Amino acid sequence: MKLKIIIFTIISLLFSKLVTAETAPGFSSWDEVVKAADGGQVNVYMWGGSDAINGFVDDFYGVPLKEKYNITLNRVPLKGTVDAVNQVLSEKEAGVTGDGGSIDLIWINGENFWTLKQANLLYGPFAAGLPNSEFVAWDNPAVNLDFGRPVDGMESPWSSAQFHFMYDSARSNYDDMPRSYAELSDWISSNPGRFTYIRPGKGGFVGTRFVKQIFFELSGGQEQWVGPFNQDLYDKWAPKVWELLNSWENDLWRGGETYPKDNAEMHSLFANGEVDLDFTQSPRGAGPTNTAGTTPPTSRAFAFYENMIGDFNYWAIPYNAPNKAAALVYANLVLEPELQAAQVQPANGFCCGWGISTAKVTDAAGKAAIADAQNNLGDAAEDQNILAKALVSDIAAEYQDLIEADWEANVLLK
Amino acid sequence: MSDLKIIKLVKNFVGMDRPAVNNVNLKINSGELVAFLGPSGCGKTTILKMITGLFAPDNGDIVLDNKSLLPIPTEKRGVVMVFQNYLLFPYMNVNENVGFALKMKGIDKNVIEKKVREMLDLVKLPDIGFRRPKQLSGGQQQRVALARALIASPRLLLLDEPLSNLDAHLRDEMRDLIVTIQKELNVTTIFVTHDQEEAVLLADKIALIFDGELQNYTSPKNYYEQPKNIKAAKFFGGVNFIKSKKINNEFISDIGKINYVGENINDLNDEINITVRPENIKLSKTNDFDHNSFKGNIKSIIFSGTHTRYKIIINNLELECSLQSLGIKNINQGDEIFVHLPKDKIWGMND
Amino acid sequence: MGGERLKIILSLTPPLLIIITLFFGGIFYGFLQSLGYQPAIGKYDINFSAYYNVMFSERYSKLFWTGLGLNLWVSFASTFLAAVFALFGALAIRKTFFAKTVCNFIYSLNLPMPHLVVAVGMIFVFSQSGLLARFASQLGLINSPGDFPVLVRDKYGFGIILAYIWKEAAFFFIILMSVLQSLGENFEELAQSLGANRWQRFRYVILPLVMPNLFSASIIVFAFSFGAYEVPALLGVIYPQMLPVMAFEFFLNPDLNARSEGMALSIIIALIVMILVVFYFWLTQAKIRKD
Amino acid sequence: MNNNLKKINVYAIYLGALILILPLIAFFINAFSFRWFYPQIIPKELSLQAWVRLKLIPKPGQRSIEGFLDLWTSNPAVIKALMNSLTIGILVTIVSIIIALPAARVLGLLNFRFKKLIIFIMVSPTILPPIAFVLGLNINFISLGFSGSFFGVCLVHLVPIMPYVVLTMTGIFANYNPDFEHQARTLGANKTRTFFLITLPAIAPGMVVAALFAFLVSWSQYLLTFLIGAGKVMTLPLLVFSTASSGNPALTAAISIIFIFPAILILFFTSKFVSGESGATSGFGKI
Repeated sequence: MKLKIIIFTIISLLFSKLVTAETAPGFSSWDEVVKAADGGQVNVYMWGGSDAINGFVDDFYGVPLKEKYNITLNRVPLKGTVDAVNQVLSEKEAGVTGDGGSIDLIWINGENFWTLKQANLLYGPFAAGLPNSEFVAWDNPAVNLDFGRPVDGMESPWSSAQFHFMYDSARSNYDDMPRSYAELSDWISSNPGRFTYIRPGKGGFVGTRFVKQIFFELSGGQEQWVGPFNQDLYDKWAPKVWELLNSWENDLWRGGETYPKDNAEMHSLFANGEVDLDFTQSPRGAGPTNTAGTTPPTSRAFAFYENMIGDFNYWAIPYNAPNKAAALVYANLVLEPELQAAQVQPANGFCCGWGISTAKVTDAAGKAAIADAQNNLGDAAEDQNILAKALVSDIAAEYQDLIEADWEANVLLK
Repeated sequence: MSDLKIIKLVKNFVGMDRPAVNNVNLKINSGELVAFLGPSGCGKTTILKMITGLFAPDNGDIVLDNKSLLPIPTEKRGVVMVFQNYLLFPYMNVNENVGFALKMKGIDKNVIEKKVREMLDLVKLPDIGFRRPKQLSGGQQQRVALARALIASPRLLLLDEPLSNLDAHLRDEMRDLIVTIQKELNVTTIFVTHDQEEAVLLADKIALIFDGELQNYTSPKNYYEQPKNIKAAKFFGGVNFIKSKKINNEFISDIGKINYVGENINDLNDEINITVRPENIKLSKTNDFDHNSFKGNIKSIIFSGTHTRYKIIINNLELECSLQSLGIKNINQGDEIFVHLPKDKIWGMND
Repeated sequence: MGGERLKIILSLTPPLLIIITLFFGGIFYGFLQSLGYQPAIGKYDINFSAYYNVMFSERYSKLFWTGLGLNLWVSFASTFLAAVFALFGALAIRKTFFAKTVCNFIYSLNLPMPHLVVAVGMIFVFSQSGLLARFASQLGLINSPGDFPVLVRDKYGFGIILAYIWKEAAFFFIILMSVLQSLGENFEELAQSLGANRWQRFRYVILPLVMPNLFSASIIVFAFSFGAYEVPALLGVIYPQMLPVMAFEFFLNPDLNARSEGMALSIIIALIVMILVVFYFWLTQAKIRKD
Repeated sequence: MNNNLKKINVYAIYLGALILILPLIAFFINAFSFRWFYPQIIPKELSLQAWVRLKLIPKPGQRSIEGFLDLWTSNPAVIKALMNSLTIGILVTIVSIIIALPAARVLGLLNFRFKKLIIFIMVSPTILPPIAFVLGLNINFISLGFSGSFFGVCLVHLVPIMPYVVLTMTGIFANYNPDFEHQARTLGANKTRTFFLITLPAIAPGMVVAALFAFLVSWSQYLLTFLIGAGKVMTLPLLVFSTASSGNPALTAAISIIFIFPAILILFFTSKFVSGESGATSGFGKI
């Protein structure tokens, strides 16, 4: 353990020397950051809807933060990331500046990030100033664009995720699973009452994603959706999507009278046998929830052959964060190759994938940990080739808002 | 006609080591006003509640007009009870309170109204029909409660401590009212009291109850002159008890031989108590009595207005004597005195 | 006399200060914001457009009016049913019997229970895969969870009503028990001896006697269930949605303009509660006076 | 009463009691089981995993006294929230009692103009929904710097508590005879001694009930803590709410059990005050 600390300090020292030009605003060196962070508390505001992720953050980040940096982790669970955005907006409205705010870090991406970035409510650019930034594939558009919007160093990646499905091998066969929305339509009509999807809306971004993918399939592919928001394109396809969703209604769980609000509710319906399909965002498929005991141990994953949205998620620091130094230390810590490997290991319960490019890791310990994680996918995961082939990136944030409002008007309240 | 017979009535309560009511037999004639007298907790209210049907007896029977009451539910017995604290329904005005029983029978409103007015006249409370119970005095509440009980012409009226919550001056008034109404309506009535004076003043007959057992059931006058036992005598103010042995038709006691001519002489056991009321004892400085005259000493003198009480020790026995204060001759503490127990005023009891 | 007055003023000031500044101050500021007056983001105009938006705009009117309907239904139904259950429970339980103390304790158990926990408990017991559904399935009454009636997270608010009954029945129960105990059974015995049967004793004696207490307790319960957030947030569906949940969602919207709508909605909720309570008060007082 | 009817009555009561504690039973099964899914009635896998994940019980193999101590001193989120809830509850209760005492005395013993109006103002927070004032208060608290602070949360908790405490204690003073104090003063006790020897013992039972209720109101508070605490002041209800929406019933049940424990304890100790004829319930009735 001591050796690791020494190696770690040496590495970070080296980096602080190398990237001095790029340190975060307000600090002249990484050393200074670490020193300023010593003895403080870091207030981490993150969506708390998965106890697996909550536990992972407490165990894998809380402990080293305390032991190596003497920083106390205060994880604040949110119902939706928008709560944190709202808090920053309220503070702005009330004129709280400097380090008078309450939030140090927000787990964020997409529209929420865009809202804060546009309103100049973020601290940075800081991402490139983190020593571990060297592992991040900043040249990859999937990383440097967030929902099609430039990141500009105002947030630093944590992990990645890809939408796909779960089924229970005790109840259904892998071979019978639908592989496209067209097949899903048939599956729903031959299994009435056994399917539902998460309501697109607050806390239900997975549901929004599920609906977005319908746009891709009906319009013949995701490519035309990349780039800036296109109202005409949306208007052309939206009615057809609502038509499809409405055609399912009678065969949905509870006749489409209501929908689960978030993935947790969906897992519970699936685990208790109320529905037969579930959504997952984890490259490990059903592994994380199987470990946590929120889905039956016989749960497995499958993906459509096309249009499965994947994305990166990030950490951002508000302009008035009370302890920016500790926030930087935290954002750097999560990019440690060994911790990245840990977040991929099914046994640790975190449901997301790599935030770094594993190819960029050079030290032996990191490489070993990465290799071990990659060999240890578990039997609850979908074939990684199928996932990779189906992978598409997310699209401009405006679509999300529009889909949520229109779904409510055209499907829920229709 | 409503003759009430109480036959071998028994009631036990969980957690009590003796029966609350033990083998009580009683007959009340139609139109009589009977008092159940006894200290609190003696079981008199329990008997009342068994007559109303609020308690079911463990054994025995209650018969009204030769028909057992027991199978009949309370509300159909025609037995009405007036509770000690009147219990006027606070959310109803006087008219509604009095008319309650008729409303329960589903009687026409106009009829009820007329009956209520009659009843309020009877208890001498016209013109207060729209007041609320809170606005009435204690005496008025008692009368409303009485009117409410009488409106349905009950076969039997039960009054639980009807006078105990009233001020002294109201009591006399209320007592007269109860007697007048009872005689006027000729309703068989039982009332419960712990106050022997009240019982004596009101009742035709008194049932004396101790520890759930009926001690004595007779007219008030007899309780003073011919009590059945020491307990009964004590309850009516008896203080003088002389233990005596019957030997060859003579009664021998600590103070000497007693000449006894009471009518129960043949029913008496060998060991009895002889009692005499303080006001029946005569005193004299000289021995001028022809029988039952004993010599003692004055222990104490208490002047209490019209009467003066003397305590006299005769051969270790203490007797109390009450004389009219007027015309007393010079008797002082410690004086030697002759005590006379007139043979027609003494009474022997087996226990 | 002057000293007395000073004493009264000094004693009453601290709690009044808290209530007036924090409570009424909060409502007043919320009202200002609902009118669009938000100096922090440079808005000084005053208008009722937020109220109009919430109640009549195409986007929200359907949500608002269905939500209001749900609110009224849930509050009335849960208040009434909780009072009825508590009344029968209290009437049954006040007579002595075996394990009375234990039952008494269990019937009061939900009083100190936080609403949140009661709501979670309802999910555990009444959901389509909850404890009751499992019993039903073991007994062969249902084949799959879908056959079990939808009692939690349903559009009629049954789950919310159940949670409120669970919780508030205990509140009614404790109040009723204490009233019944202090009244004793004499009034009923008296009425019985005056010829009142079981139903008449309930209707003409017990009910009017406990009514004043039942009435004040039901105002609290009604007002609470009308404006509370936690239970409908956990047990409600996304449509129709109870008004407090809707107001809170508005408030959490990152668009600061939506805040005016949130404030407007919460002021509307407060106003409705006030009107209903006054109306209810007037109605029951009139009834009590008539009786 | 008819005996059969009586029996049916009693069985109905038992059945009611059983239904009432069903949720509680579900909590306990959930908290000590793993993968307790439909249609199992009795869980297949009993487990302490929920408690391990909440860091209240160490992982298997470390369950020694040191293991427990190490774990608990590492300040896990549940214990932190528990301590926060307790501290806020106790602090707020004490403050509210101290503030309410003189006011309740005046309201209970004296008659004066505007008394009804003042009582109406005091009870208004029990009638009007908290959402109506806390949304407006939020911005003010943020600009005053109270938001996200312990102090701010305590302050805002006083609002729903104040009416209960004032009313309960007013009820006590309405049945209180100040002549006892006058008697003590004529016998030579000074003001302080009179308060501690006469007033306090007389109002203590009612005050205890008021205090326990005040504590419970603070203990169960979700919305106010959430908005004013801004996530920085983590209390048990916030934890319960977020766990309840994170979809692990075992964790939710375990936290809920911790959350309701003091509540049940309080009921146990107050049931004799509450069910009897006491000022506390009449205080509620007066609202």
